[in-house]
Amino acid sequence: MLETLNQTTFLHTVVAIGSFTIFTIGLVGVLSKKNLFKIFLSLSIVESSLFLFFIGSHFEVGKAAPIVADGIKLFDGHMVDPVPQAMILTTIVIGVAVLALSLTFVVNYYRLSGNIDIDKMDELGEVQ
Amino acid sequence: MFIDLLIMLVMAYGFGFLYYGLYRNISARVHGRFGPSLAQSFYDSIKLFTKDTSTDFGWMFFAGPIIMASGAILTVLFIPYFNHGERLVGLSPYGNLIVVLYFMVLGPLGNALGVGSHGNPFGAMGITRGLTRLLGLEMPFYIAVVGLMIANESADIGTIMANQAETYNIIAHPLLFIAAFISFLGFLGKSPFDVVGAPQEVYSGPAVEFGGKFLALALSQSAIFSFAKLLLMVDLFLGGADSLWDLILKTFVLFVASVFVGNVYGRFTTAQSVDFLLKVPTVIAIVGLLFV
Amino acid sequence: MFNFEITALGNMFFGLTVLVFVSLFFVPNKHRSVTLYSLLFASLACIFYASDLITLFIGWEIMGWSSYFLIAKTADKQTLQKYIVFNIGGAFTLLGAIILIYGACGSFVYSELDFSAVPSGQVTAITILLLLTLFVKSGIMPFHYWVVDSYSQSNDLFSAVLSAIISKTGVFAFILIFFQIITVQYLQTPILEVVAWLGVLTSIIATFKAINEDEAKRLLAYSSIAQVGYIVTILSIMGSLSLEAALYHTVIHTFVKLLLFINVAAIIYVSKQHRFSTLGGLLYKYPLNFILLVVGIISLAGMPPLGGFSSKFLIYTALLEEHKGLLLAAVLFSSASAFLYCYKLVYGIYLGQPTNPKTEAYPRIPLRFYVPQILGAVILITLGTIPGVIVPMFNGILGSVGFEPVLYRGVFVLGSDFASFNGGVVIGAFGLIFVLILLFFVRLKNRSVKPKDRLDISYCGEVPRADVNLHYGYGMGRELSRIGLIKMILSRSSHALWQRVSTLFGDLSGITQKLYTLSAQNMGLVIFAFFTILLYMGVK
Amino acid sequence: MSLVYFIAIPILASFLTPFYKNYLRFVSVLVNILLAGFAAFFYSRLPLNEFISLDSPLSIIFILDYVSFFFVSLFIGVMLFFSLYSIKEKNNTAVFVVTNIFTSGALGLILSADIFNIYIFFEIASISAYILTGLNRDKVAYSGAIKYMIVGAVASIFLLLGIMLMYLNLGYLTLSSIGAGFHTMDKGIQYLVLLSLFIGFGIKTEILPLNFWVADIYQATPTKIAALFSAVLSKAYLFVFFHILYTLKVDAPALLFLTAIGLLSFAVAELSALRSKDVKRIFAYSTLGQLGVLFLALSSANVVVVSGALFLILVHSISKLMLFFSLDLVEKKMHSTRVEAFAGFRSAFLFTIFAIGFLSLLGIPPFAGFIAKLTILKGFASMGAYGIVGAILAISLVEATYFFRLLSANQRSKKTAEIKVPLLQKIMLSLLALAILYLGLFPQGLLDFCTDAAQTLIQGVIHV
Repeated sequence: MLETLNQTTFLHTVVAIGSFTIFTIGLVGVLSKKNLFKIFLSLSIVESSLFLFFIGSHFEVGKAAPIVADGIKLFDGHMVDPVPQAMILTTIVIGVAVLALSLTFVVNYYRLSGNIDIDKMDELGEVQ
Repeated sequence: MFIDLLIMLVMAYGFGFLYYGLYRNISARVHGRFGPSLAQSFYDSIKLFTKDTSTDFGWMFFAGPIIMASGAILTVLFIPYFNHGERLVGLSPYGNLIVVLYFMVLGPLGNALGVGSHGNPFGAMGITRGLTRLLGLEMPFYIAVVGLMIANESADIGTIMANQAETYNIIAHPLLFIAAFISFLGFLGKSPFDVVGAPQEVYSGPAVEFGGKFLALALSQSAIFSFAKLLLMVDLFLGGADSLWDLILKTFVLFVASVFVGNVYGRFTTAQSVDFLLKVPTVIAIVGLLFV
Repeated sequence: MFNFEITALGNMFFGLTVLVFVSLFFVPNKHRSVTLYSLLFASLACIFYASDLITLFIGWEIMGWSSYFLIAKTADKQTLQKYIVFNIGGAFTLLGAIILIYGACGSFVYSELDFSAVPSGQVTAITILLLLTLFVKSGIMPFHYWVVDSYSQSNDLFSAVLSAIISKTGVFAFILIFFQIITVQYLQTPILEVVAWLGVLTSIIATFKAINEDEAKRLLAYSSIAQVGYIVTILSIMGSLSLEAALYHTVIHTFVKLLLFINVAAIIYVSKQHRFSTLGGLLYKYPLNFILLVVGIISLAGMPPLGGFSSKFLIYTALLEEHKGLLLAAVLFSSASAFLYCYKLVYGIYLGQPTNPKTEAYPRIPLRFYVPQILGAVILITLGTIPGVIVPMFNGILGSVGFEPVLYRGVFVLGSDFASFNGGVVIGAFGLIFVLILLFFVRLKNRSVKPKDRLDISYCGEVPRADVNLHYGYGMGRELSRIGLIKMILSRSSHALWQRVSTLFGDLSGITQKLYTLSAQNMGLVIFAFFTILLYMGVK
Repeated sequence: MSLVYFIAIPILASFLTPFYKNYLRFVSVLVNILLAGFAAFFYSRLPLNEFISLDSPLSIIFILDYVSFFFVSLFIGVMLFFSLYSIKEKNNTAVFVVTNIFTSGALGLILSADIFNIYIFFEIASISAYILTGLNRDKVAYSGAIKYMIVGAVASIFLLLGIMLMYLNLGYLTLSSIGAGFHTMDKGIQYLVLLSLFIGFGIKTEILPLNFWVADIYQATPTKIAALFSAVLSKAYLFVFFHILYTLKVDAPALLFLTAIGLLSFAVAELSALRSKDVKRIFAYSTLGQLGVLFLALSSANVVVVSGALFLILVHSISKLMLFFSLDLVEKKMHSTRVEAFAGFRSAFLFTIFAIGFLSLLGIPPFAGFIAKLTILKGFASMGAYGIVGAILAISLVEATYFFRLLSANQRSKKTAEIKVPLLQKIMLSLLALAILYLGLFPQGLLDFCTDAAQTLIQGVIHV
């Protein structure tokens, strides 16, 4: 039983299913919520699901984290692939930046219009 | 040459008024009364030329009848009188059927200019009616003529005439003749297409302001012009004339036919006559054209 | 990119252009824009002397938009919209045809185009596209929708250019393309047949519309459509004589329309009136203008003894030679009806009684208006007297496009084996008879009396009241609408058709616009839905 | 000399703003002149690959071949023009801060030859675009920015998905290696990757049906910035998308699908503009339409068509700069971009500029747009794709309708305000107009370069 749980393929499956679930939750949030905050948070959740999937897919049982510490000069077969980790780190940073910016906009928009409902944003569109 | 032209002109003038006199007589007989003597129309014409006064509305009014008369005379001069003839062919070697057809409308246009220049709206109204009717008249006549030209591969009147040595076109192309004859009635100003000049319709029509010498010129040109039209019909459909007697006989037959038809029918309004002309004779002519 | 070649055909059209532009240079006009006129002139040169299709197209487009800006100074928005949609559309079909030709022959240069290996379907497609272009430019129905409004609303100077020159570019392109490039053996006869009938139907319909018009410039515009209709019909016969006839009529029509438009422009300039119902009775005020107009309309109606007859005569002869009886009958019908609008033009402006009390106060017509008119009149009279004089030029063009010249029997005679006439004799005989009758008449003249005033007319035995309208200009041609066939023509209009097309596009636009105002959330929905659909399609 | 300078210099100039806060506008001009100098320096050394840090497949690669050089110099040109044009705007430091980052993002997108860097620059360019949209700091601007951010986030999610799938299956990030190994992947995965890339880039390249947000964003954005979006941003994404596609050597049906989408996009955009009553939105629709044409031309895999498309990219950028900048002047005077406002201004100069811009966009000679359109159509004709030729011409007619409607509206309406164009602006706009005329009359040199560039693009990135 534990053997099965400890297999890489099984873990990958779990990660895939889990991240897909999170993805769906986020997606439903994006498409159904009316509150701008919630929409951006949902987008963040969708993104996170992708991060999870990517990192999870590269995890292999029995390999160490790819951290260059004392005495280790080189990435080799004992470590998991370092590239995804680096990529996700960068992506997370970008994601945070985007989220911060978007929330700033939302706050400013709310201050000016008193509105935070996406359906009531009618500033744009064809003039009649 | 010039003598020829002069003879043609005099003949046209003489026959034109003669036939006009006959027309008045025959119509009178049909109506059950006696007409004037044959010489009466000549007297009228000459008398009007010597009339004391006539109103003059300016130089265009003056020029109008002259253009009209020039058109009529030009038409006569471009139609050959005799078949194969050296004599009395006039200027026809220098022109052709298309030129003649266009000369026939030159007169009415000159008239229109003259009539328009006097300020009488009835005149202009009559002219508009005349031009509208002309539009209807021309259609069947032109199609018939086009048929003849195509059949003879030539637009030369002499050639068309010469080609009828065997069969007259009236027999070879009867439909074309019928169509042409109906519009010919109108060209002569006979019923049922005589609304333009009829005093009851518009107060005297195009000639409303004409009097004295203007009217005289208008009358003379109309006599010359009707003879020219008779001549053209004879040339095109009856094989032309071989001799003077032949010429008189053929024109007379055609003339009598037109008078009798004209006397039987009532009068169309302008719109009706154009409508009729565009429907019945035009269709006949087109059918005839398809047979060519 | 620009390649030019001097050709006989180009010379003729460019010559006409130069004459028209130079004579129009004298006419006073407040909407004169040197830049735009120069551009237009350059573009016309570009069209007439091009030696490849791209140069032709460039000229064509520059002509289109420079005319647009010239019209834009006076025309209203709807007219401009019509103008641009039709002309740009026409130019795009031209471009489409050029691209098709390039795809088929691999070149743009006239002399390198060879259609012998091209499938006939493709040639037909090219032909139809090109015809659409020409139809738009020449105003063949139902693509004439833009013509009348543009002609009548552009300034008086430019109307003359539009009618005299720009409508002829369609004729030029027709000759160039169908006589020289795609030669007749590759063309489909049924298409030519349709073109011929379209041309003549156009002229018939336009003629009746012209008769029904109350505005002088609109009447001339319709007349222009009708005249170009003849040219297109005669060109579609594709014979030597028909080409000569078309060229002849092109020359005549150019000068007739130059004369008439400037004549009307002069009247509009002095009177500020442009409707027949508010004009009239100007004959004795502007006699020279009147005589010039008469010269113009006699030529327009194609009556002997002026130049108009020469070209009409050739048209008829060409049709007769090809035994196109029905076509000729239709041409004759339209030609005969043209008398009515010709008369309306002269009556409405010059004859009858003045409708406007201010007529007496109208200023003199500036002499500069007479330059183009006299040019036109001189040419028309010359071509009536010595109709053969320009035939050598046409023969040169025929030779250059590979046709046998058929005309030329001296300067006085015009015609082929089928029929010919002597212009000198015709005009001489007419003149002589006219003078003789005149002399005879003048002897009688001393017995004429002048009317007392303008109301001294024969009016059912009474004297008309001063306020009665004695000018018949408003009602002229009304009888026609009582005639069944003509009523049908007059009551129909392509306006509804084009209006429907325009509404359709407007509605479509309204629908698609809704898409572009989706909220961000719905946008997200669209994206995910699109993704899912494509995914589903891919999996399948 | 390193290609990194193209990216580093503008971004550094922004980060160092505190040192020269009041003179940033001059610094921006200098930066762009410097970049232009670099471009000139590299011109004789084309094509060029540069590896940074590690070996392939883990290295960061910048690549400057003919086609990326074309885009780099175009973007530098546009940004230089922009900075010179706005050199008198003292109080607008924020614009310069963000536009420098924007430059660096766009140049990075063009130069990067590995997909993760592409993702990063994709985000940098997007973020600067979000900020630029919100720059007006009013309700409308924020509303637009929020909309933009939601849609943009969706786009980056899809792009990330595509990149991750590729890395998961191949273990490479560099474009050349991916191109070599792409077809060894499972068919289903290939499709999924392409689909995610298409959605991710499709949103950014403003392609039907992923472009319904665009008109609103242009409306919210300051008019001059909208010009940058139209001239730079969308073009950068477009280039990268096709760079990747041609490198991956996708099969013909996929390209055909893109062609169809492009055509549809063109049609729907032009149709929508027909009834629009806001000039800025009309320009936005027109941009969408032109992007549709570009999309359909670039997906043809034919050298002539693609070279025409590259020519069109240049012409379109110039025309849209002209139009948006002139519209900005109109907007300042009339306080609105509605058609009525557009109809009411009086200025012969601006009218001429608008007319030239419209005519060029419509592809009417003698302006440069004609050459571009002609080349594209010629290419399609030589491919035998006459249907596309017909469709492009027919839809262009719709385009002509609304452009000329604007012109006649201005010609025939009552004028309410006279616009005096400042000298600097006058010179700059005339320069653009002259450029359009020049390229229309003497296109050969540029066309030759475009042909080289088109060949490079179709070849894709090959490991040298």
